[in-house]
Amino acid sequence: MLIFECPYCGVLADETDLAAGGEAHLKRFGPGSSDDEFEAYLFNRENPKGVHFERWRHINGCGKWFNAARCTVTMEVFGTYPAQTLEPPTEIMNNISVKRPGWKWKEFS
Amino acid sequence: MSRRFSNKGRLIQADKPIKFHFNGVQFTGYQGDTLASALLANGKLLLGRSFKYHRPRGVVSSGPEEPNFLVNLGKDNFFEPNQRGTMTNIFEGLTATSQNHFPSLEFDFGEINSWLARFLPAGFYYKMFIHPRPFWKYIYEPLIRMSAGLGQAPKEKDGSTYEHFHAFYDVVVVGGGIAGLQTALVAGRSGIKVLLIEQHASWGGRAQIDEDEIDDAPVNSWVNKVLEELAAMQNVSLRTRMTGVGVYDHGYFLGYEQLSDHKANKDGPRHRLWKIRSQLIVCCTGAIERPVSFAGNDIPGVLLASAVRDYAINFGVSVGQKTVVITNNDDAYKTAIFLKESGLEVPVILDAREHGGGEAAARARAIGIRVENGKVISRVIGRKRVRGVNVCLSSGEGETIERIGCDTVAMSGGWSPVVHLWSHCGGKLEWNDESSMFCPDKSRPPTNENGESFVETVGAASGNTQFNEIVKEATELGLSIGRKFGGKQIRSDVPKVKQHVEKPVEPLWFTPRRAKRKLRNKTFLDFQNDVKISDVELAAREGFESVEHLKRYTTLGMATDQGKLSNINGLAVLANALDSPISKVGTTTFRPPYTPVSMGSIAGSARDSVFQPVRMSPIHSWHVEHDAVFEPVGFWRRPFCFAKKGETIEQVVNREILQTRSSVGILDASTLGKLIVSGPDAGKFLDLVYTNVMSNLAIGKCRYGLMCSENGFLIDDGVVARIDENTFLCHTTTGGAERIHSHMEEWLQTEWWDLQVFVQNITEQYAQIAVVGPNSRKLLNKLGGTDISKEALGFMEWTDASLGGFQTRIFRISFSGELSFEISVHASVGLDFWNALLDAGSEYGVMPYGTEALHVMRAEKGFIMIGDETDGTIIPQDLNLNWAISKKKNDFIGKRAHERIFMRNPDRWKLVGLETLDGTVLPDGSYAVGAGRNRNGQKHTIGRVTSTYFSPTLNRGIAMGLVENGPDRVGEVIKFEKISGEIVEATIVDPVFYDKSGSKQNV
Amino acid sequence: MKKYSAFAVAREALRDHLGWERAWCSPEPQKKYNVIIIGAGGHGLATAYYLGKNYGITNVAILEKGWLGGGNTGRNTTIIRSNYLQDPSAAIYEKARSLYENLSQDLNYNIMFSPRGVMMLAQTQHEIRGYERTAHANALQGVSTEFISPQKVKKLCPIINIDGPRYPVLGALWQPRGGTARHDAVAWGYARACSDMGMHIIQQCEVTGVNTIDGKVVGVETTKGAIACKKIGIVVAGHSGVLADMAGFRLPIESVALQALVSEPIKPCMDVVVMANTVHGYMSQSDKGEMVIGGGADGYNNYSQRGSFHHVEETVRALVETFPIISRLKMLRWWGGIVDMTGDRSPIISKTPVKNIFINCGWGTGGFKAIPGSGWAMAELIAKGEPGPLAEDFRVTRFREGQFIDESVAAGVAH
Amino acid sequence: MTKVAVSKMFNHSKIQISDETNYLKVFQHTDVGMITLRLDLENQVLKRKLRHALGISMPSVRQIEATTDALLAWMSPDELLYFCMKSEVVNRLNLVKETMTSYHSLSLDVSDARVVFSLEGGKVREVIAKLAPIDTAINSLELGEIRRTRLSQVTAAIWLTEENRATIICFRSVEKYLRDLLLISCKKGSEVGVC
Ligand SMILES: Cc1cc2nc3c(=O)[nH]c(=O)nc-3n(C[C@H](O)[C@H](O)[C@H](O)COP(=O)(O)OP(=O)(O)OC[C@H]3O[C@@H](n4cnc5c(N)ncnc54)[C@H](O)[C@@H]3O)c2cc1C
Ligand SMILES: NC(=O)c1ccc[n+]([C@@H]2O[C@H](COP(=O)([O-])OP(=O)(O)OC[C@H]3O[C@@H](n4cnc5c(N)ncnc54)[C@H](O)[C@@H]3O)[C@@H](O)[C@H]2O)c1
Ligand SMILES: Cc1cc2nc3c(=O)[nH]c(=O)nc-3n(C[C@H](O)[C@H](O)[C@H](O)COP(=O)(O)O)c2cc1C
Ligand SMILES: [Zn+2]
Repeated sequence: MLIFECPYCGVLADETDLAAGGEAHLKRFGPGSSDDEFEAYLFNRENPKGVHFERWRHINGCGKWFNAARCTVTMEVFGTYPAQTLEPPTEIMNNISVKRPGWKWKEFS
Repeated sequence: MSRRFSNKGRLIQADKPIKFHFNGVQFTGYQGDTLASALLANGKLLLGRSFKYHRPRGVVSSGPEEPNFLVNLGKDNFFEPNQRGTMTNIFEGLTATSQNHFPSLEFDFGEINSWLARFLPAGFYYKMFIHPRPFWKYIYEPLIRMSAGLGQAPKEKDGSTYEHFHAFYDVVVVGGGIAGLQTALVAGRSGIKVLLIEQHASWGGRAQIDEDEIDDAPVNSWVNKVLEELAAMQNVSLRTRMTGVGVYDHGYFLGYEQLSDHKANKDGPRHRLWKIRSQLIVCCTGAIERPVSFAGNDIPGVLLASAVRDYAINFGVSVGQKTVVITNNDDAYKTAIFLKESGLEVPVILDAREHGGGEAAARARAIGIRVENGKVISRVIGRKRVRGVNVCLSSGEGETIERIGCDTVAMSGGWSPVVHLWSHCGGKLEWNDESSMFCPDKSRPPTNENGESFVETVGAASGNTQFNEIVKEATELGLSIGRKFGGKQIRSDVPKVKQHVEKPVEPLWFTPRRAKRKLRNKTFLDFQNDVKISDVELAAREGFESVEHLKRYTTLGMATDQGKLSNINGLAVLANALDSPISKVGTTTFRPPYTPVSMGSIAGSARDSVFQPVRMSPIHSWHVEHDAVFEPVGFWRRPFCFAKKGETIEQVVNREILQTRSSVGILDASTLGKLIVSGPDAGKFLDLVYTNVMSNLAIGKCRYGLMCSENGFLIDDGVVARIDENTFLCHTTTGGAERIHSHMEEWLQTEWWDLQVFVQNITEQYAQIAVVGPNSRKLLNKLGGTDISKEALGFMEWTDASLGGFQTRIFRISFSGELSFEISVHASVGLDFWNALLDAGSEYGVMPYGTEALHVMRAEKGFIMIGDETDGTIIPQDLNLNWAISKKKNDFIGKRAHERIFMRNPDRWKLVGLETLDGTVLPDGSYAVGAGRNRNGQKHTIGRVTSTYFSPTLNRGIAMGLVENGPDRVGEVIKFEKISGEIVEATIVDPVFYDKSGSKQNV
Repeated sequence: MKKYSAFAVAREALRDHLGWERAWCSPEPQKKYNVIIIGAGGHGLATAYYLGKNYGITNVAILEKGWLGGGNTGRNTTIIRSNYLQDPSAAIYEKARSLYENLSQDLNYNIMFSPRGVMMLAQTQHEIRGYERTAHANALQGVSTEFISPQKVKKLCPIINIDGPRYPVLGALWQPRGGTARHDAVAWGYARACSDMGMHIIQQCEVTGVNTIDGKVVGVETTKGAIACKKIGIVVAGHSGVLADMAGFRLPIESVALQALVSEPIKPCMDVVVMANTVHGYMSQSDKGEMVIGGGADGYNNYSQRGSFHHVEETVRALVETFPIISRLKMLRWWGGIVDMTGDRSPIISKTPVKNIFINCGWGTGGFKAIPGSGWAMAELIAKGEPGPLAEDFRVTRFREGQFIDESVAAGVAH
Repeated sequence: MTKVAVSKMFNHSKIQISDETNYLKVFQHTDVGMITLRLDLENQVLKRKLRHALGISMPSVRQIEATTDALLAWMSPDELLYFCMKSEVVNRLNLVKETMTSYHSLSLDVSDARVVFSLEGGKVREVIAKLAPIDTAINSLELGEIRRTRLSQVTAAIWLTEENRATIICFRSVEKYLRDLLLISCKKGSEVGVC
C-alpha cells in the first residue's frame, strides 16, 4: 500500500488518493513517425525489475500529475517531482546512484 | 475429569456466573471465561472433529493458534462458523455448536475415514478417481465435496455493522506482554506517538503466568503500574482485543479490533478495521509453544504445556487430575510444578534431553515429582480421552518401558517466535540452532518507502526467552525509538528481574527419535488437516522436496491456524527425510492475515445505502416520485423510462417516443458531461483532442466532435459550443465527464504543458433538460422571455437567455432528429425549471422520457451511441464519420494510430442500417454469418448488430450494425444467426431510418 | 512410470506407501538440449508435454528458477471458461477447456477438472448487451453458452442476492462446462508426464542470460551454468520483460500484482463459479470448502507478489453485497502474483526478433484456463518454427499493425 | 501556531441533520456561494490585485484564508476556491473576472456543483479519520489547512478553522451518499476514543 509525497501539495498522499499512470518521460511519436517508433512509444513500455520512473496523479487531491522514481521490487521511493519536465532532477538521480549503484533506465543512469 | 479450582483463576470474576449453551446443553461459566475454559471447567474435553479423518479432538491451546476447538457460534443474523473457542469470551445467552460431524460430536460417521486412513495418505486424490471419467463429476467429486469444509455456511444476512479507522503513529507496538509494555512505556515517555495493541482481552502476556517478580513486585502489579502510566500519556493509545493482522509496503499496518464479539449486547460496530501508517512496527508478539510429535498426540487431553498452565492459572481450571508432562525444555516444568502445588497429580515429567533440565528440574524433584531424563512417550492410550501413556527411550524405536496412567498430557516441544508480522512484507528469518527456532534475521528486515527497516521485534518474538534479556531488549529499543522519532531525552531503567538458570532446549522433532513406521502413521503434525509424519515422508519420497510443494501436497499448515502449531515440526520432519539442515529447507511464505479477519470488517461501513455512491441528478427526486424505472450508468441513476400503472416497459417506451415525435417530450440530460476549456490556446488544444477542427468554430455556434485515444479508437463524442474567443464548452457522454476531463488533464499536464489552457468540469453545476418535439418551441415560447425563433437561434447555435424568469443557456442541438432545445440552468433551480416546463407543456401533453426512448429515437436517426456502436475497438472511419476527421490537421490524438495497416484495411466492418425482411427486431448482439469456417473451424462472420430496437415511429424493427464492406452493399440481404442456430435475414440499408433530409430538426 | 489408480493406492497402502516413485526426477542439467523451455509454470510444462506428445521432441529441459508451479500457476483462482468474445480467444480457450475435460486421463493424474459451470452476472443494461453479444459469438465459435434469467441464476446459486437495491442481477452469461481445476495438480501432472518422457525439469535454476550468435540463439546462462540449445521457449509470465531484455528485444508487457484470497473452509454452499464484473469480484468454493476470491490488479509495475490493500477491500465489499452470507466468514489467507499485462490484455504466442526464440506470455489475469491449449499451440510453434492456426493471431506484431484482440469490449474482465 | 481567522459565513443557513443517536452534530449548509478561480499562483502581481479586489489574503499552499464573510482556499497550484454568501456570487464573480481579465485565467460559479457539510463536537477529527486516508491529528491537519482527499468512496475537501468544527465539501450528485455516511460514522456507540 504505497504512499507518495505530492510535489504540489506537499502532503503524503495515500495510494487511494492517487491514480497510477504508467511509465514517465514518454516521448510521443505522432504522425510522420515510423511504425517502429510508434509501436515502441505506445506499447513497449519500460518494465524493469528495479528502478523505474512512473507517473501518478493526485486524483483526489490537487489533480496534478507527478513523477516518481521507485524500485519495483522493494517499493522504495527515491523521490517525486512535477511531471512537467523532460528528465528527472539530478538530485533524485544522485540519490538513486547512492542506493542502487550502476542503475540505468532508458537514457538515464 | 477437569474441574475448577476453588480460587477460580486470575481472569475470572467469580461473582458473575454466566449461562451459555454448547450443542444444545446449558452450561455455566464466569465472566472472564473463554468458551474453552468454561467447557473444560464443566468437564467437556471432546470438543471437535478433525477435517479429514473426523478424529475426536479436544482443545490443545489457549490462544489464537487453536486448530481443534472451532465452533459454529450464534444464531440467525449473528451466526458465524469456525470461531475459535479459545478466543471467544462467553457472555449471557451465548450458543455454540461443534463442527464437522454427523450425526453428533460423540458419534460421527465420518470417523470411518480414520479407520481407512492408510488408504487416504497425503495426495491420495491425485492418484485416484481418474477412471472411469464420468465418475468424477457424478460420484467422486460430489463425495469429496460432501466432506468439504468445517463450519456451516451462514444462512442470513449479517446483522452487525463494521467500520474502518485511519490512524497514523510513530510506532505501533504489537503485543501487550512484558516486551510490548516495556517498549511502549519507554518509547511513550519520550513523547512520541505510540499505539499499543493486544489481541487478548487482558494485558501482560505470559510473564504473569511464568515469572516470579519484576522490580521486586509480582509481575501482575508491575503490569498494572505500567498500564497506569501508559494510560496517563496523551501520546499513547492502548487497545485490547485488537490484533495486528497484516504488514504492508510503506509502513501500512492493519489492526483488527473486535468490539462486541464478547458482549451479549450487539449494538455498535462489531469490528473496526484500523488502517494504520506507522514509521515503525514493533512486534512484541511472543512465541507459540510447539507440540511434540508422538503417536496419539491428537487425543483429547493432550495439550500444550503452556495451555495447561494457562487454564489453571488464568481460569482456575485443571484439565485433568493426573498430568504427564513431556518436554525438551525447562519451561514446561512450570506446568508440572504448578499442578503439583495445586494438589493435582503429576505422575512423571518426561524430559527428552539425556541430561535433563536445569534449576526447574531440581525444583520439580524437590516437591516430589518424578522426573525421567532421556525418556519420551511412544504412544498415548485412549480414544476420546487420554487414559495413559506408554513410555520409551528418547533415542530408541519406541519399545514400551512402562505404561503410566493419566488423563492429561502436557507437551512442550520448544517455542516458535511469532514472526508473521516481521515476515509479511519481506523480513527474512534465520535458523538458530541453539534455541531451535526460526528467528528474525535483523540484518534483512522489511524496508519501507525510504529503504529503511520499519519492523522490529522484541522479546520472545525475537527468539529471546530469557526474562532478563527481554526486559533489557525492550528498554533499549524503547529508548532508541524515542531518539529516532524526535522524542524527548529521557532516562528509563531496565526493570529488575530474576532469571532462573535454564538448560537449553534440545530439538525433538519426533519421539522417539527412531520411531517405527507404525508410530509415525499415528503421529499428527497438523491437527486440523490431519497431516501426519508419514504424510510428510511420503511427500519427500515422491519428490515434493520444496517446503512449498510439501505444503500444497499434504496441506500441512493450510488449515485455519495456518500452521502456527504444525509448520516448524513439519519442515523439520521434511529436513530429516531429505537429510538436509532445517535452515536449508526454510519456511513457507507468511501471508496476512495473522489470524482470520471477518469479511464484514474488510467491507467496513460500505453496505446498504452507502455500499457505493449513487449519483443523482438535480431532478432525481421528481423521477423517484413519478415511478421512474432507473438504470445505473456508472454511479449515476438515470430514468430508463417512466412507467405508469398497467403498462409494460415496451408500452411505456413506445408511448414516450410517440408523444415526443408527435408533440413534445422532455429529457433530464443533466448527467451529460460539461467541460469548460479555456485559455489562449484552447482552440489549439481542442484541435489536438478532437478529430475535427474546433479552433475555427464561431462564437455562438455548436459543433459535433469526436475524440479518439492515442491508439486510434473512438472514446467519446459530443457537441462543442464556443462561448467566447478563449472559451469552449465541451459536452461529453454521461460516463465521459470524469474520464474525458482526466484525459484532457493528462495531455495538458504531461505532454503539452506549454499550452495555456484551463479545463474545468462543471457538469454538476447545471441541470440540463432537452425539450424535444415539434411543439418544443411553442412550449418554450409559453415560458417566454427570449426570441427562440429559427432566425434568432438557428440549428447548432446557442444563446444565454431568460426563459420564464430562469437564467438559462439554450443549445439548439438534437439527438432525436426533432426540433429540440437543450437548456441548462443552475442545478439548484433545475427541479423548478423542470416543473415549469411540465406546466407550460401540459396543453401539448408534454411528458418526460427516459434513456430507452432516447436510444430508440437516436437509432431511428442513425446517430451513433458511444458504448453501443463503439466498444473500444472502433475507429471513427468504421462509423462512416470520415467527415468529422480533419484531413488538414497535422496532428490529433489518434491520427498516427489510424495510419497503421490494419486500421487502413478496406475490409473493416462498417456501419450500416439493417432491416429484417419480416419487420421483426433483430436479436441484440447477433452476428451475420458468411460462407464457410475460419482456420479454427469457427463459423465465418461478416458483421454484427450494434443497436437494435422496435421503432414505434416506423412500426417495425430497425437496427444498426457493422458489416464487412457494408456501405457498398446496401440492398443486399445478409443472414444473422440466433443462438439457437435459427437464421434471421436482414437487408442492408442506410442507417438513417427517419427524416433522412433532416427537415424536422432544422425548423 | 507407475500408473496411478485406486488399485495402486490400495496396493501401496498395504506396504505403508513405501513403493511410490518420485513424481518427477530432479537431474543435473546436461550440457545441451534440443529445446529449452524457460519457466516451469503450467504453460511451460504443457508446452514441453505437447512437444513430446505431439511432435516426439523429448530432448527438452525445463528450467525453473524456483519450484515448479510456484508462479501464477500456483496462486490463481483456477477459473476455467472459454466464453470469450473474439474468435482467436474463443478458439484457444475452448481448445484448452476441451483438453481439460480429459486431462486427468491423459496425464494419469487427477487434476480435478470440475465443470461445475461458470456464470458472469449482468448487472447493468450494458452488461446484458455485452453478454448477449458474447453468447451469439460463442454459438458460432462452437462454445456452448447461454444467457440465463435472474431466476435461473438464483436456482444455480442460491446464495446470490439477485435483487440487491443497487445492482440487481439482470441475468448472466452461463457456461455450463466451465469450472475449476486443482491448480497445483495441473503443474504436477504435466511435470510427471514430462519427466516420464525423459525430459529434464531443473528447479532452482534461474536463467540469467541468453546467448545468441548472429541473431540466432545458441544457449542460456543459468545459476547452474551455461546450457546450449537449438531452440528456446520463454514462458515466464510476470518475468517476460526481464527475459526479453536478456535476449535483446522488448515486449508490450507490464508486470503488476494481482491478488486473491480465501476464506476459512465452510460446508458446501455454492456449486458454481460466479463472476460479478460490474462490482469487480469473483468467487467459487473449493473442494476443500474455502471460498476462493479474486479481485483487481494494481495499476503500478510490481515484482513483489504483494499487492495493495484497497483492491481486496473493493472486492470483498462487492462480494459481501452480492453474497450477503459471506460477511461473517473470515478471510484466512491472502496473496498476490505477478501478472504480465499486454497492451490489449490478450496473450502473445509468437516468434521473436531473435531466431529460434519463441515467446509465450501476456496471459495476465486469466491464463490458467488456457494452459493445455497454450501449450498445444506453443509446442506447434516451436516444433514447426511457424505458428499454427491457434497461435497465428497472437503474434507480437499485432500491436504495430493495429490488429488487437480486445476482450474488455464485452463488458468483461479477463480471469 | 498561527492564529486562524474564523469566518462567520457558515453560521447562516445551516440545517442540523444529525439527531440524538449521533455523537457529533452534523449540519448541511445552504446558500453557500462558491467560485472557482484558475490562475497562475506564481503570478504575484495578479495575486496582489485579487487580494485588493476581494479584500482577502491569498492563501499559501494548502491554506485557507478567511474574513467574516468569505473564505479563500488553495486547491491546487493553479486553482483557488472562493466562498461567499450565495447572493453575492454574481457580484464577486464579475469583480474577479474584471480583475483577472488580461491574464490567462478562468473563474466560474460552482455554487450548485458542490454541497457543504459541517461537523461539530469533540471528536470531529476522529470521525473524519474513519472515512479519509489522512492523518487528522492537529499537527498534520492544522487549523486553517484544507485537505483534499476522499471520504470513503467520494472526493472531498475538509478543513478546520477552529477545533471541534470541521467543514466538508463534496460534489452535489453524491450529497445523499455523504450525508448517510457522515451520520453512520458518528453513531453513538461507535466512538473510537483515540486520535
Ligand atoms: C491472483 C491470481 C488469480 C488468477 N486467477 C485466474 C483464474 O481464475 N483463471 C485463469 O485462467 N487464470 C488466472 N490467473 C492467471 C494465471 O494464473 C496465469 O495466467 C497462468 O498461471 C500463467 O502461467 P504461466 O505458466 O505462464 O506462468 P507461471 O506459472 O507464473 O510460470 C512462470 C514460471 O517462470 C519462472 N521463471 C521466471 N523467470 C525465470 C528465469 N529467469 N529462469 C527460470 N525460470 C523463471 C517462474 O519462477 C515461474 O515458475 C490468475 C493469476 C493470479 C496471480
Ligand atoms: N522459557 C521459555 O522457554 C519461554 C518461552 C517463551 C516465552 N517465555 C516467557 O514469555 C514471556 C515473553 O514475553 P513477551 O512479551 O515477549 O511475549 P508474551 O507472549 O508474553 O506476549 C506477547 C503478547 O502479544 C500478543 N500478540 C501476539 N500476536 C499478536 C498480534 N498479532 N496482535 C496483537 N497481539 C498479539 C499476545 O497475545 C501476547 O499477549 C516472558 O515472560 C518469557 O520469559 C519463556
Ligand atoms: C485455489 C486456491 C486455494 C487455496 N486454498 C488455501 C487454503 O485452503 N489454505 C491456505 O492456507 N492457503 C490456500 N491457498 C493459498 C496458498 O496457501 C498460497 O498463499 C498461494 O498459493 C500463494 O503462494 P504464497 O503465499 O506461498 O506466495 C489457496 C490458493 C489457491 C490458488
Ligand atoms: Zn497534490
